[in-house]
Amino acid sequence: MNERVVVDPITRIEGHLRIEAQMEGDRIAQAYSSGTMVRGIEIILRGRDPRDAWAFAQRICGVCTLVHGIASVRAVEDALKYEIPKNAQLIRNMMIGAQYVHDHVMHFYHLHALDWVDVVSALQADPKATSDLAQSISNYSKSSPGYFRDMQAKLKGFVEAGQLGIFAKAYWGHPAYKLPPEANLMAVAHYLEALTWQRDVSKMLTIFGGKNPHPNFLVGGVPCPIDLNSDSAINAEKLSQVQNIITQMREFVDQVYVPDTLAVASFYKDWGAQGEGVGNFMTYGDFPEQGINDPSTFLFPRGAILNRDLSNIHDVDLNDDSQVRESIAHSWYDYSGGKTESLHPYKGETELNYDGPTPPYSQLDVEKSYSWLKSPRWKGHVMEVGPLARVLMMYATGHAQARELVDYTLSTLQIPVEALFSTLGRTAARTLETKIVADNLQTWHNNLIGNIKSGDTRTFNEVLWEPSSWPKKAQGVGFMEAPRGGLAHWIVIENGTIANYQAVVPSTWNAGPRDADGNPGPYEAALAGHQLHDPKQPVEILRTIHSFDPCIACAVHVTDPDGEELVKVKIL
Amino acid sequence: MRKDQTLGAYLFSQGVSRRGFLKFCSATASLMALPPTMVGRVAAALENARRPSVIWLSFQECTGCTESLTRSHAPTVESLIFDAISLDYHHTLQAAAGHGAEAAREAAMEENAGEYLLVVDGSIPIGNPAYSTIAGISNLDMLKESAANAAAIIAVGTCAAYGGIPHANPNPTGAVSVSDIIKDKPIINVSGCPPIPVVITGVLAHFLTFGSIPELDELGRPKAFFGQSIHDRCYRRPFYERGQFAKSFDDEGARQGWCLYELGCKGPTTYNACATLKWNEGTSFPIGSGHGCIGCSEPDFWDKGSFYRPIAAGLWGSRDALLGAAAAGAAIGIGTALAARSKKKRANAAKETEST
Amino acid sequence: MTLLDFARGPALQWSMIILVAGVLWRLGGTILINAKKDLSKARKEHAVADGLKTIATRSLPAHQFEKNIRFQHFSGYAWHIALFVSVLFFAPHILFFESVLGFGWPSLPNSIILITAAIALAILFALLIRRATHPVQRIISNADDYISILVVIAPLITGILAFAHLGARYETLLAVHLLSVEALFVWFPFGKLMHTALTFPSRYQAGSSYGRKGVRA
Amino acid sequence: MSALDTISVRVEASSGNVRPLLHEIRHALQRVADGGIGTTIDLGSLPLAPGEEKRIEELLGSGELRAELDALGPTVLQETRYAGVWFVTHRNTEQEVVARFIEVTRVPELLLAQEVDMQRAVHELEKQLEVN
Repeated sequence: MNERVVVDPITRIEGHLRIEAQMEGDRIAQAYSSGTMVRGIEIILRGRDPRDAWAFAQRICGVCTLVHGIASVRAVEDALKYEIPKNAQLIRNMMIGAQYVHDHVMHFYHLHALDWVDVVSALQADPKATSDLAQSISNYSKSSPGYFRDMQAKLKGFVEAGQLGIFAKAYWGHPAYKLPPEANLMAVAHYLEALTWQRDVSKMLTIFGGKNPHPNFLVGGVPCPIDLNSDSAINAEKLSQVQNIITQMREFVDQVYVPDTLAVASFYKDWGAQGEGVGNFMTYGDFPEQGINDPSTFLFPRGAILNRDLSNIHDVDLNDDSQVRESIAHSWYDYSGGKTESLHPYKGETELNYDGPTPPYSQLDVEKSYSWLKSPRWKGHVMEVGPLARVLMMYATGHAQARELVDYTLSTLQIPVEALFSTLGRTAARTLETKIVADNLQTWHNNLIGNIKSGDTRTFNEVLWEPSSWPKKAQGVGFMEAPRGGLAHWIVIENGTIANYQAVVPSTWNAGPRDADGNPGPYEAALAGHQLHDPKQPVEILRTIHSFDPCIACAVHVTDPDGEELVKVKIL
Repeated sequence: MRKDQTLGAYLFSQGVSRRGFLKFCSATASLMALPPTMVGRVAAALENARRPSVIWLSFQECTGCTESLTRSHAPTVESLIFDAISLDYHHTLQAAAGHGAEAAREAAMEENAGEYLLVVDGSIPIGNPAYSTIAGISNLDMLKESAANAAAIIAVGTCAAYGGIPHANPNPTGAVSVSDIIKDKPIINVSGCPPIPVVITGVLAHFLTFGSIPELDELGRPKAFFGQSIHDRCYRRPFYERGQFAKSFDDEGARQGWCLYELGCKGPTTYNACATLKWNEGTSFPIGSGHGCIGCSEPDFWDKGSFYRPIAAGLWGSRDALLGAAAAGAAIGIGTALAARSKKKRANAAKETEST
Repeated sequence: MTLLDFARGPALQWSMIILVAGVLWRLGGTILINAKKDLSKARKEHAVADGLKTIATRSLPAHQFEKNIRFQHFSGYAWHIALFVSVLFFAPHILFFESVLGFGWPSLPNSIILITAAIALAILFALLIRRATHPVQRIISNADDYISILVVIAPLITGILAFAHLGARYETLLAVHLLSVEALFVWFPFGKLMHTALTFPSRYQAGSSYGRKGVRA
Repeated sequence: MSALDTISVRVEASSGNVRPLLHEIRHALQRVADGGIGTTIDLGSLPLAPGEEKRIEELLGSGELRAELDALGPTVLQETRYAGVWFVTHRNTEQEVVARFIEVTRVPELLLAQEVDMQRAVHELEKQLEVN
């Protein structure tokens, strides 16, 4: 029997993910992705005040800490046909944008970099040569030989002390690490820089939302009022603080994140030919300019791409019963119509049916169910969502900056356009969209100030605040592009309370198990064919999985302890 | 810094002066919410403190607590990791994965038996062990195994401290808190959803400094941070006293920073340090940014009615129940009165018959 | 469930149900019992004015006894006004009424409420002591009087304590305050507190029925 | 942003804690002037409204003496316009404020050379003399 390589826990992600890889020689024949934790937040949401839902939904995930809050208030607003003021729209855009920049940078340096960067090798680096390298790729101010010498000394003291802490038992010295010591030292230095930087830029959410993680939102607008004459509202001082943060974000992205990505990628061009996955991509679109109901004004366009065909963008309709459907053929759930059925979220059913091995276990039975994730499909297709999907969509629809950035990256790295469909392409796309979002933060900020100066300070529309003003029954979908991909929450409101709540999130699209037809999910498809240098040190698996930036608490969130049918909602 | 080296010796070897050390101590005392008069004691304790091994377990969680940890500026997460503690197991931050990660946890437990600090975020499902597993091991088993030789446990976040959102009604997975399972170890509850960054590091600093747990309130939280309610320390309190309340988000009162009590603020029944420490290097806190406190550091705060329902409004259901009761009361009242009258009539009639 | 959750939730709900049902039961009964037709010949056919007049005249001390009852009369007024101001114009109370009635009204600053509550409490104590020590009043007082006073004193004391955060954690004090109010709700329909609802109707009833008989009320 | 700079902030939020703090400082200063011991107030422990910390700083103003200490990040010790009242701001190596104190004392403790440091200095001077 062929060996099964098991990686559990997959660390440096959000949540609990397990990968089992069926080997054929030194190659992965089949990979299986399993989410191993459930909480049941959608069930907890039922019967509650829809205005509270954002706080519950937000706790689906603390890394993408605002996305579920946004999707939730948008779902309620969609159901109630609730208009929000222009300032609220802009502030939400800025908060989402700030989350992108923060999250993507942290992903690159703190969750993904150690797959490519050998911390121990950095000890061998020559600080002077490191400084030369840093200055050759960027004009970032912290690049003197002394700076890198200090950094190296700190690292050395740490390693020599013998207590490696978070760096212990990793795959240091693995031949898959290709960076020269100087590049490693530079990257480790930026790992620490990014930790400081993220603390500063995370304050944008605190200014508008009161805290970070888990800032506050409000159905009908945003909770922070604007009053240039008040200390207790968004005033000139706070707006200038926001401006500083945007400047700080753009500087770091332009001078550190983008150059580092290109520098690291240049040593790993072979990863531009593996880890593709399914070749189908989907976006819901986000960053509205004229309101959420006009996708043509979104910064991130909406659409679906099948089989890498960028010339043909398909329309996506979240309310269409035949488009988004969830399968549970290999998930620990049951449907009244049987395991082979698939359902639209409005009609979703959730019946828990754990038939896996009793813990502690060493291997899952992948012939049966093997994950707490469902398998969402679009018109029956396995779809990849996330930065790569968005960059491809912008590229395909002619977004000038996206085209320019993609072409620049390809030519700098001297790789073909097909290299986008890969582990490397996914990681690079994340960097490129970060730059696009960071640049747009400035635009939204300018627009916000322009709007305030024109005399409009409204941030909240109170007209539908009282539940007594709502229809007896309403339903809606709140969508957004989360940093990890397209996210949507479906809500059904009856008599002022939540009758049903369903979230289909990016990592469910990407990390879900096989469907009824045996089609693997994007993670599983992307891993197939990987060659493992040493099955005991499967750094190759980590590289491709991390390129998706998994968020498993997001992906799994439904359960029912009694095995009762919980969610059965008819379309009104 | 070697394991057996004290923090004082370590800083000294790094060329930090006594003056620098004293600065470090007064900042640390402030961080631990200790009065400035305690700096001397902090200095004496810190000088001899050793770098403890910390094992951080994540169960039914959203990683918000870890994200919060990384936002701490005093001490920063990097100085914590490099100088103050040995973070030997932490899913989100550690380089190793799979077998390597588990090996790191086991090695830390063995080498530091009886001395390591166990930090837990997330609740533990007891409905079915398979509701949450790591490396094929249920959370329950992993907690028990890791707690057995721990010096103390810090339950970070409301989920680990009190069950949190997975525990919210109807608690689909049977989620419980750390203290529901572990009874024989000192447990510090650092609640909040998530806790304030510097409260997490402040409690770690306290353990590092004194090697003991701080004074706790009846809910197991450090009094230094959770001793007073948000309301008591809120800068909007004077508006409450004067009866000036924001009636709606974005009304004139809201813009002027009036009290958010009527918009459902749970500050009066919530104990945390948000109003003084504030969030993200003192940038703001929920009330400072216009939203009422949702009470996230209190047990079962998810199940205390809408976040927008004022505390004074009670938790009883709808007015329909009251209307129903009114109707029933009226019916009973009229019914008994009628009954009494007809009884009286019958009695009178009987009297009349008797007298004739 | 914490004490506060119990006090805000089921205890509040049930006490209000008992209050409403009880009051309606008493009112329904009272109206029906008095609805017996008076067969005697009326000296005056429409005695509405007499009823209203009696409400007014009985609201002032009868001049024959004026000297003797002045203290009681005016302290009674002072205490009732102080109580109603405290109950009706304290912001959290208004939010409570709003949650029941669906509408609210402006509140008074806390400092004023604290003063009125303290006045109400002081007078009520004085009246309680007088009731317990005054030779005549002592004899004519029964358990109902004392219970009725106690269920009113309790919310006043616990309310002031909760307001001042004295003695225990705020949520405990708030819970005890709510529970004391709920005790009042439960007792209300069955004891002398019912005078709140019946005072003016009964004065009217007396006035109009005397008027009908041609007697000066 | 430039246009916004012209707009000044008018309405001041107030926690009601600024006056009591000034009273406390006054009493503490009187004690020190009378030969008693100093007082340190941790600003992080006070509930202050947005902008109030700045207002306190403005109220106290700047005096003659300002000292900067570079140890584990910069610290600024600024004597206020009131002799004996000091504003102390500690920053970490990333320049983030980690603690702020108002010290009421003749000389803040941190300005004094420490015994251990002086011993070390003597040692190093001796070494220096040996070399030359």
